[in-house]
Amino acid sequence: MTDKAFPYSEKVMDHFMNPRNMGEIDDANAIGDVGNPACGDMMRLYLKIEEDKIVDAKFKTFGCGAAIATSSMLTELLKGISLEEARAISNKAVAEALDGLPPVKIHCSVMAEEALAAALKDYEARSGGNGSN
Amino acid sequence: MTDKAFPYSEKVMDHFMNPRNMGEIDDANAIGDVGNPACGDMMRLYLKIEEDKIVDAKFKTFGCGAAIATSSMLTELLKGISLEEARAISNKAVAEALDGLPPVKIHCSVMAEEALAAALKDYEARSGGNGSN
Amino acid sequence: MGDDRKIYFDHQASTPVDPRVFEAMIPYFQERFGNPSSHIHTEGVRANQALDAARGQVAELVNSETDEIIFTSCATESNNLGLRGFLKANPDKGRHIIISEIEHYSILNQALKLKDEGYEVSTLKVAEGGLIDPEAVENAIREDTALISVNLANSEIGTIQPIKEIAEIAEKHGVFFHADGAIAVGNIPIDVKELGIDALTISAHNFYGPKGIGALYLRGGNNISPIFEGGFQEYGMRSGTENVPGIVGLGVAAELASIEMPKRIEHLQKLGKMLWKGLEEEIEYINFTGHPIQRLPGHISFWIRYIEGESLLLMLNIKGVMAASGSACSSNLKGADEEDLAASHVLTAIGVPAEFCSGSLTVSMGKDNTEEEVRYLLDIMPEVVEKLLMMSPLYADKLRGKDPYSK
Amino acid sequence: MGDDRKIYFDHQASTPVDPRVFEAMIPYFQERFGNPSSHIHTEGVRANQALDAARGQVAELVNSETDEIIFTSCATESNNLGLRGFLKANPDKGRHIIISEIEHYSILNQALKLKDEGYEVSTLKVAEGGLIDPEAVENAIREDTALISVNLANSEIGTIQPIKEIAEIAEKHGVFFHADGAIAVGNIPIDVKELGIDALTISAHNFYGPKGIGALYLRGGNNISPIFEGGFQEYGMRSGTENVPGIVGLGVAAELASIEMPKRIEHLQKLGKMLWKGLEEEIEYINFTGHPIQRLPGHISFWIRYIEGESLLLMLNIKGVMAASGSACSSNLKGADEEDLAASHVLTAIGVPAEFCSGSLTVSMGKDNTEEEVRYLLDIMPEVVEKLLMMSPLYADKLRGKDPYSK
Ligand SMILES: Cc1ncc(COP(=O)(O)O)c(C=O)c1O
Ligand SMILES: Cc1ncc(COP(=O)(O)O)c(C=O)c1O
Repeated sequence: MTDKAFPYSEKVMDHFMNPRNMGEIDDANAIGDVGNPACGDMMRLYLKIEEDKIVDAKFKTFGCGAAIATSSMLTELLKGISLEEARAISNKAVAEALDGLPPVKIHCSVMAEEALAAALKDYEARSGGNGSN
Repeated sequence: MTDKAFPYSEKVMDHFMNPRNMGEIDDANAIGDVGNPACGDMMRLYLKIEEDKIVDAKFKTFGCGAAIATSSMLTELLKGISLEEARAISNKAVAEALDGLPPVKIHCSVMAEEALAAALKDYEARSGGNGSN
Repeated sequence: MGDDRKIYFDHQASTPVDPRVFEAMIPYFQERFGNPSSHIHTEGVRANQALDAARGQVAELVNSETDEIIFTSCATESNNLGLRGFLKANPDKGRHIIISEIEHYSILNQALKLKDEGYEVSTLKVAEGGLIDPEAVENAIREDTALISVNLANSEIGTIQPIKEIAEIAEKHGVFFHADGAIAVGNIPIDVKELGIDALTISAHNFYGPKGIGALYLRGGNNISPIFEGGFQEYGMRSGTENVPGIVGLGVAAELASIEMPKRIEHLQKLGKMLWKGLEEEIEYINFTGHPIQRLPGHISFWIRYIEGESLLLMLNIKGVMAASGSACSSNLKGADEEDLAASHVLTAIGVPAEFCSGSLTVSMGKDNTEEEVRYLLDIMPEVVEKLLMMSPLYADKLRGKDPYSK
Repeated sequence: MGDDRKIYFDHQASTPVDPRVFEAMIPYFQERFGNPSSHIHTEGVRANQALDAARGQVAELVNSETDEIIFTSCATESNNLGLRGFLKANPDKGRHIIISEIEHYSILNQALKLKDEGYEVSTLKVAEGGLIDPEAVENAIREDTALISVNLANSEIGTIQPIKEIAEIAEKHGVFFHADGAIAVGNIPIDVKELGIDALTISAHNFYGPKGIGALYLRGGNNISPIFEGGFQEYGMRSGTENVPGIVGLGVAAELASIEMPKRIEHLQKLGKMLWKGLEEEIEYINFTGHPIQRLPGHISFWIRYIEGESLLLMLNIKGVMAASGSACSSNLKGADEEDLAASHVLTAIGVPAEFCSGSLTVSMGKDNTEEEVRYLLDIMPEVVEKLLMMSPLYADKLRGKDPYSK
């Protein structure tokens, strides 16, 4: 039983209305494509990685306000950090950066974490697996 | 299922507030004593009968508003009529004379009819049964 | 019909909505009318916030957690949800329940239904003042006792039960304990943690909140099933679009009660003493009912030998004083059958012989009643009683030396 | 956030209380606050008279007898009383029930519970427009069919069912027929005698009455049991102190609906046509849902390919337009589990593939909405849709020639 649900935090609304890094990266070398519309959410994360550093991050998302906001926040968190730092980013970190999500929307932040994992895996695959720990 | 219940009709309230013929008749020759306080109602009807005619009628009643009003109305109806006419007075007639009673209070008018019957029976008993039909 | 005086002395049946409560409700009818389930738009969110705030206010009044409050439509529903909902969710807890013989019909009639369904019901006797003996509760508990339900205060005779003592026994034996606080919550201090109860019925219209809204406190960790199915509102325990203005009203009524309770109680105890003393002095054949001390403040109940209750009430009403015979909200005479006219189960339970029960009166005062109003009642009582005594065949018998009340 | 415009297009979730309804309710909070069961005093009598008057007004709206109206706390309760109450009172009528697949949760979840208890449930499929085929009802009827329950109009897609035809079949086979009129009564003409139904659910807050009050029409001669026990209010079928102001509000809302319905419908049909036409012209990827003609006036529902419903609603809300995704009052996301986020059962029922259901929108207009408001929505829709299309990976795929919606 919980009492906090909607409305979204102001930060969620801000990222929903003014999503950062919305779009695609033509020369992305890591793409994470997760979710599907039947579940209500689908997220595609584009990363440009240079020398173990994320130099650019963009997204396209089909989903609710929380899905869009977590996508936006995730790309913000990712830009400019190392792969090692990126691997440490959890769904909780994304949710917290947004001042929290309603319980029923936690799965959106989980999707962000999954998109990141998928993108990193894609990068490893492209670069021959030499980026893993 | 019925929708008419309380409030009592104006006539009931009038007879309740200003009961007619309340009291006892010292030389009554017919007394009807019915009901008991456990049922919530008790009525004692006093009649003075002369030559098959009711020359006086009084009552004492322990009971609800409807019980008091039916007692009062009954005595009004009885005063001055013949025994034969009295025998024809039904509980319905008393209720109608009061512009009706709520369904749950119909039993009060039944009690009035019973009190009358008891008084007439008492009269017959006293007069050796020669007053019957 | 004399002057236009109207004195309301029937607060156990219902109370007027406090102007401050009504003020707080107003916006939720025409402006903030959103459905709390419309999470996505402004009006829905506002409605939701109103629910949360009210839940907090009610929780504060009874010292529960916010998420331990479930809104319902009335105390009757809360009582049904508390008992039936618990039994449905816990079929393995046994088929025996314990209630007292002076419960409201929403408990008594449930118990009858449960009996039909194979439950066994122990109905505790009460002492003359209406008190349940905690020891009797302990003696009634069996291996298969699923729950105990007891009214916190009785509307007809005002008696307040030793809830804490009973709760301790229930806890000791691991039995779920529901208290019916319909007319107690908001009128006397109630702290669910301090009392140690599992569930508590709350009724808004009995403490200056609106009709059509009640609540059930349910201690966290307890599991109940809804009594009707739907869209999972109220933590899934009570479906149906929420009565938002009603809930807001309940919340504010709770807040006002939290703040003003000591003052209200002091005032009502004063009025109560004044009325008790006055009646005792002036009405010769009076018998007070309920417990002299463990009773709701401002609640005076009695019967008068030789005269019948409804006729007394009617006369008082004509003189502008509204009171009750027994529990006004306990039964509906409309279309009811004769059985309902039988003596009150509460009065027979406390030992008033059945033949005298129809003389019972309940005068329940509220926070806005005045000493002057009590004085008025004391002024008119003697003549009204005298008038009815004069009509009474029982009194006539007594004057002739055949007193039906002296055996 | 632009201007302060607030346009409410979510009347299927709830409606504002009409000022005239509210006006009529006011006295019953603070002045006429008596308990209708307090038959003996003035305030009780007044409360009772208010109930009688309201019952008459509601009866007039649906053309029933006065004593065929039972007040409840909401449509959810009425639905539960209609089904569960009938089955409880008629255990010999068989263990099979028929509903449709587009019922509200208060019917669907009851059906699930009934299944658990050994009932068999036939769930009728609907056609693309959401219509139930009366012939399918006839085919589903068995020897042991106890009841049929069908929603008169569906809140999510607006479709109005052929109730009269279904009622004739039910009558022919002697089966009890309940219609869930929660969002239909008061908004479209309903005549229970002409339709020939046994029971009808009525919801005040769906036609400019207050929340917290509903009713069940029950044809005379039908026998139902209460779903909770108590003091026998409402002809013994619904216990609990009556929500007098709520009932008064329902009554006046019913009276206003009786009088103003033709005018309201004409107005709403005009707005509905305008919106439908405008959206059709301006939104390229739109798909309307529900029946094009047999639908609630002023109710438009649709989904848009490539974009998701909640994000669309959120953006519209920021621009001051409040609408719904599916049925707002059908489920409570607060504390609900992920399951509730699944595609709407109504949309999948009418053949919208599950993967597209999350794009569904319901715009339900009310009597006080204006053409100007519709025009505003039509003005802002294209840019909002465009913004979401730009964000959508599905749309990006489509532009690349991999359209997920074309098989
Ligand atoms: C068809 C239908 N029935 C019943 C209900 C339940 O109404 P309430 O939540 O007011 O009880 C709704 C709610 O929208 C509905 O659309
Ligand atoms: C102790 C008790 N419980 C429950 C109720 C039922 O309250 P309601 O009729 O408001 O549902 C009453 C009514 O007086 C009561 O006195």
